[in-house]
Amino acid sequence: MRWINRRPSRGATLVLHCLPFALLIVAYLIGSAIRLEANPNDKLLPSLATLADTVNRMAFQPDPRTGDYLLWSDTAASLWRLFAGLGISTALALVIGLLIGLLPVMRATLAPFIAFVSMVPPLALLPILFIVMGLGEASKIALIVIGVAPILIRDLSLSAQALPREQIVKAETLSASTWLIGLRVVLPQVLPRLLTSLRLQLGPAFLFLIAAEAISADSGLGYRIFLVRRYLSMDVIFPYVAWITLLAVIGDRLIDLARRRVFPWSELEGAR
Amino acid sequence: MRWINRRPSRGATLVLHCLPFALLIVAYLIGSAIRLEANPNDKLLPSLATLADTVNRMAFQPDPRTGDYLLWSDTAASLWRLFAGLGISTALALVIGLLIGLLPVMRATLAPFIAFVSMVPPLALLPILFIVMGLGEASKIALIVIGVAPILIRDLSLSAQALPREQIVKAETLSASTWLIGLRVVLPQVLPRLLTSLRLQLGPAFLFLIAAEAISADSGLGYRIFLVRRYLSMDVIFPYVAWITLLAVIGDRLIDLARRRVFPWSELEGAR
Amino acid sequence: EPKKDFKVAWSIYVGWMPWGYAADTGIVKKWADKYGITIEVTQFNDYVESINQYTAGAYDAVTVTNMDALSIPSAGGVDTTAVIVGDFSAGNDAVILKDGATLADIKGRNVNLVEFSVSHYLLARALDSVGMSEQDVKVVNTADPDMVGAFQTPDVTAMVTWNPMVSEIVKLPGATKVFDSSQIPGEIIDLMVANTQVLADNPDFGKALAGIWYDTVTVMASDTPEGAAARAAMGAASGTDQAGFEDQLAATKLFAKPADAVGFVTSPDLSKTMDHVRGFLFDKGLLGSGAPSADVIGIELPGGAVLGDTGNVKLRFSDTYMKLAADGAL
Amino acid sequence: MTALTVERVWKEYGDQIVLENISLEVAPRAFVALVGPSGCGKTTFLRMLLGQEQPTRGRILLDGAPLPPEPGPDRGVVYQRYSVFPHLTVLGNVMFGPELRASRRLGRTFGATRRRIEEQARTMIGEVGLEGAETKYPAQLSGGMQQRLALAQALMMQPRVLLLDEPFGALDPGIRADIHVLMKRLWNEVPMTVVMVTHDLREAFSLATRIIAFERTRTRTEELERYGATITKDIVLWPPRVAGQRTMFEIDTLPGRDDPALFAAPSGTTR
Amino acid sequence: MTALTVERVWKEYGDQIVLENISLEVAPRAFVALVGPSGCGKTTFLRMLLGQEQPTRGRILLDGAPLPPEPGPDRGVVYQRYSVFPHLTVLGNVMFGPELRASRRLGRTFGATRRRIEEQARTMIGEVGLEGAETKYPAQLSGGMQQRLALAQALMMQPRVLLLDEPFGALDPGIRADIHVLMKRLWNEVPMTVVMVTHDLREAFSLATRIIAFERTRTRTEELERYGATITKDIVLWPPRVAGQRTMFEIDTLPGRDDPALFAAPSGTTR
Ligand SMILES: Nc1ncnc2c1ncn2[C@@H]1O[C@H](COP(=O)(O)OP(=O)(O)OP(=O)(O)O)[C@@H](O)[C@H]1O
Ligand SMILES: Nc1ncnc2c1ncn2[C@@H]1O[C@H](COP(=O)(O)OP(=O)(O)OP(=O)(O)O)[C@@H](O)[C@H]1O
Ligand SMILES: [Mg+2]
Ligand SMILES: [Mg+2]
Repeated sequence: MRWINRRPSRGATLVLHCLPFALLIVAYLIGSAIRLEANPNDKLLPSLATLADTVNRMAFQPDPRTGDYLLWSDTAASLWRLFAGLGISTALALVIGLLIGLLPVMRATLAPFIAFVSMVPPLALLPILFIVMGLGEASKIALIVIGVAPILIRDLSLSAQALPREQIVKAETLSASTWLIGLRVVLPQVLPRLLTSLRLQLGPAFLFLIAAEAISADSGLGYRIFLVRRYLSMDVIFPYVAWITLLAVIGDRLIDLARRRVFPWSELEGAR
Repeated sequence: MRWINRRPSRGATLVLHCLPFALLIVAYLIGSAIRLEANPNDKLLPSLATLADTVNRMAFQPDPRTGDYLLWSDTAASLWRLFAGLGISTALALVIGLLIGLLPVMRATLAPFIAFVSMVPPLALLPILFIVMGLGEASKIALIVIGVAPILIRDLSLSAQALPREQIVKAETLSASTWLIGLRVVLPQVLPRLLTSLRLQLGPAFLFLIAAEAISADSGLGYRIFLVRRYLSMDVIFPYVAWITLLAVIGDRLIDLARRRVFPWSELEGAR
Repeated sequence: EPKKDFKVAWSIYVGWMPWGYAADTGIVKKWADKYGITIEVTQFNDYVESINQYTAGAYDAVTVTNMDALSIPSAGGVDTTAVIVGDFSAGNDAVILKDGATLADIKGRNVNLVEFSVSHYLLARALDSVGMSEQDVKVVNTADPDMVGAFQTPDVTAMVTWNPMVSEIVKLPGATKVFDSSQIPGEIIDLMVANTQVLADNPDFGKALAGIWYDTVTVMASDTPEGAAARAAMGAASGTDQAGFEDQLAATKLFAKPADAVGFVTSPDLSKTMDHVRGFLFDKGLLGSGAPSADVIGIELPGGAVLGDTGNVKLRFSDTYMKLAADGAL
Repeated sequence: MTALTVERVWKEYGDQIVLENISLEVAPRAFVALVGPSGCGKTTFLRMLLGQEQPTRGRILLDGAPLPPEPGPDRGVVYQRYSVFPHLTVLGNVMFGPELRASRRLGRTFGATRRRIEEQARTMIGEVGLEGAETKYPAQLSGGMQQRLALAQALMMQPRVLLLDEPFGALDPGIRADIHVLMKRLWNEVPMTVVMVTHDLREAFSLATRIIAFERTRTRTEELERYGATITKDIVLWPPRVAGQRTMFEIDTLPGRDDPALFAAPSGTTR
Repeated sequence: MTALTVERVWKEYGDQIVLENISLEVAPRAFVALVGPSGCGKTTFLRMLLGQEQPTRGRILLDGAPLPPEPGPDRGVVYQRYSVFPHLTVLGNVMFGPELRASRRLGRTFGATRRRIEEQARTMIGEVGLEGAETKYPAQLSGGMQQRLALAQALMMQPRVLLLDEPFGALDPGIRADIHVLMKRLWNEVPMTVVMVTHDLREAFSLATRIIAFERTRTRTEELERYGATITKDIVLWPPRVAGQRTMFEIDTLPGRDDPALFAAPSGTTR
């Protein structure tokens, strides 16, 4: 039988799913054991015991200096920024993306500019951003917005434009004004697509968040990672990276779940 | 007439295209004038004259230390890394993405792992990367690969899976083996899509390049930006950022042109 | 075990620019050839990354401050020897206030600095000098390349950083330098350190490093056209020009003569300085999360005296190679 | 009085002349079938009637007044596909037009207005035979049901002119026969003029009161761009069908409706 | 000898029984039309003949040997859509099968082999009436031309069995008539057995030698899952058509081919 037609059984699929993760863990353990043998104080690949110890300290012991549980206070700070950044980006994308997608005049005005802006490397403009927005939360949120919003706007305006012209004409024959077409025909149909774009932007959003927190912060996941990087505390960095990845995966799943719940018809559409 | 039906004329479109760019420039000039009046030594928003001066120095005067024309040597160094990184990512995406898209066994093994890896924030793993890959070009290229390849792989495997099952069956009735299906049916049809994904990853690739060059390099666009950032030399940073943006836009156009030239049928497909 | 190929990392800072210049102008090659070895010199833009790479074993030697040498490689179990004491900061690190004339005005403010760096140490010493402690301010971690931009934002009112940022910031309207490292002379020391084991197995490597260094600083410190050219080149490499570079140099006590450096490390002040430093690091939990006291890591001083645990000596100040240079025995 | 007047209309896209000097008078409550080979400009003509495109020369009058330059609620349309909104249920689709008309701010109605519209919509859904599917989304309906839905949606606005662009082209023959019966009934009951584009001559003959054929008269390659299509046939069906009246001669519900003699049209006009 | 034998085949998807106890013998060079309401399992049956799906119970034999468990070059297929490769030109599509067969490493041939295949392909392209379109891509062809291309592509492999799944469902009536003539000619000339799924009874009657209807006999909602479709009709056409022979009674090129009496099948099978 051709390989293309060979489907692993249920059990085999599960085993195959886990295989690369298992290999990764084994490789880590071996690497760690080798390095720790050479230097018992080695910090690059800490042992499982050290990792467990650190996780316990960060997540379940109050920090002696501030009394906070560091992992949770960092997570709270970062997630707040992330939500704010993504929320603002989404709102911007909805307004600007719909305007571009809907109105030829706005399209002529904004589309080339947005295409240009989406190519600007945001990290290089950080100094300006800090001076304009200050060093507080605003500039961190702004970095996420600058990094994420142009992509979302472009995606949204493209998917608004991709709606069959016939639907718009049809709505006009049903007495819709431009406003009503935007509100009742285009908006509801691009929302599911917006959620999908948002999922794809979760990774970049975390990236910008970490970059912003590395510049100036007093809490946050990125702050902690860059702070402890000063003394190569990989026993903190590894759990934090794993935690960020887990958060991103959970966010991804939640957004997809929300899309399927709130827009059941978008699933049907895909199933056809 | 509804706004949705109003189309600006040719000339008006051109004017509208330029409008936001013009506004941006004017805003800059005003801001610059105000700041320079308050403090003639202000470095944040240098005057046009200073900018022109710097561009001239960076691009057309040999650096006294090395005899290089800095802008060009930086560009050459960065583009080389970018090409290498994107090239390796593309090659990986082709091999792994096709395997995942084509073979159920590989899909079971790699798809969840790639989904997980694509959520890991690459910047947080920089120290490991530098230690494993050394500080030469390898680690900078590797950062681009780590940031870009998972997305490309996922995109490619999804578009391979999106090919109608009927085509695969049809190829089997035409005596194709798994290998020939991959080579002659799936590969040529996902290549145009790969080029499109690649375009979308140009921005992120530049981002990772800059981040890598910020850590250790002795030339490159990102290196220069981070070097002069300590002095807030915006007269260098602004032209460099504009130049990077321009390079990204040109790259974007070139890839799209290549797609249309090499895969003329992919255009027809879209036009239907 | 003895080996022939060595890797040295340095990062962009006024006191370490000679390393880049030496690599560019062939001084490194000259000395390496002399001892029949090869030395690869790598420039880092990111100081912390260079130390991390050294700590992880990717490099044999690295440029680092006395404090970071103790908190990063030594606390990470890498036995480290200071081969060359290049300079100490005499004004390169500073506390700068906006709208404040004296250090006492810092009370209650947010202070932007790189946490756990020498800036943090400088702040602790500064506060100490006016009877305050870190409880009286709030520290906000801020990346060093962005200090100049950050200072211009309204919510930043106090900052601790180093050159070249300090010289840029003091030019800004409203900025006042209220404390700098010249007030704690000799406490912030810029070193070239190497892995003790590597050094023990390959003394030639240490000799080559010393040879390179003093060859280069001799040119650089000389008041000749070659000296000026060297300073201009170093200025350009660090992103400024000759004048800017000489400004920074003025705030640096460079040991251009090996004998001065030997004198500095063998003076009893070093022990006092390191005691301050380890106290600070222990306070911040940077000597290891389970460290019972500041004594966990032993610091060996020239002559063999040890500060702290003699069974766990991980940082050694050595005058061996500088002495050889002073004696012209390289 | 004439419902639709087309006066010497030309349509060009850039250099290409698509329609050439079309003049036409359509009586109120007529059912015009528009046939012609692919690419001859049938859809373009319909688009001009809809107001989606403007004639290059000439003008179109509706009940004597010039046609507004954009689509509006007086002219309904049903396309071959994309005719209903995928994000609205069947009920939502049918209520959509009246709701938009009633609420210019939100496009949604509440309370009594909503109940009234919903009642009308349910009646209309019954008319087209979709009762029971009110809460389904279009993707859950078969092609035939979707086109019924599109008809119901368009009819809710009580358009003066209903424009159909190959509305049943994508349907299976069995379903198509059902929907023809429905279409005929609706045309009899609702006061409107219908213009329908079709590729299927049989359909044209079984539904329309008048059949108009567009065709290019010059088909040499070098002439294709320079000359557009014109009306080559204009057949008024005999015995005449009149909306609202059942004639004795009404043939299409009889078993013999597919008598081949009736649709032995000259070859070439069916594609 | 029997070309296709289906022995007590059941097909279930999870709990749902789709096909129930199908047994069938198809003679070599027969042209079987498979009709039945939507969702009754016609495509599923075809997929099993193709080897794309396996029967849950029972077995299928081809010339007495069990069917290989995956599609292969002895069975060709033409779908309603997706039947040709969009990235290959017409010539490329037709040459594709022989090229794959000739070159197992690259899937491309050169020199003499290539010339031989190209020549065969051009002949086949001529057969199906696509000469002149050799360098076009499928997206540049009309639906009818694409289906001709799909036929040509499948026939190049000289399959023993040709499976067609509503191959002409998406075509305009005029084009469909043309392609029926072509299909009939090819079936006469190429030694193969044809199984065609169709919704269109007229098509079934005008092409096939034998018509098989699938239907669910129990249609109460609670029974739908538990009982699958079976063969409810098996009509051998009279006068018999035999491949390669023209009978006196050959009716379908005569004008009377659409005589309604012939296809007044019981309602319900065309849905
Ligand atoms: N927006 C446009 N720009 C340029 N040419 C167009 C445009 N719309 C249609 N055409 C051209 O006008 C001609 C008529 O097209 P139209 O769609 O009206 O034909 P049709 O009779 O509806 O064909 P079909 O039966 O295939 O639907 C075609 O040659 C087409 O290429
Ligand atoms: N892969 C599958 N998994 C589960 N159920 C399936 C699958 N494929 C088909 N079915 C079910 O099997 C039944 C028969 O489907 P099939 O496509 O064979 O019908 P059909 O007769 O070809 O219908 P149509 O005329 O609409 O093409 C349907 O109820 C369908 O939902
Ligand atoms: Mg049309
Ligand atoms: Mg089917």
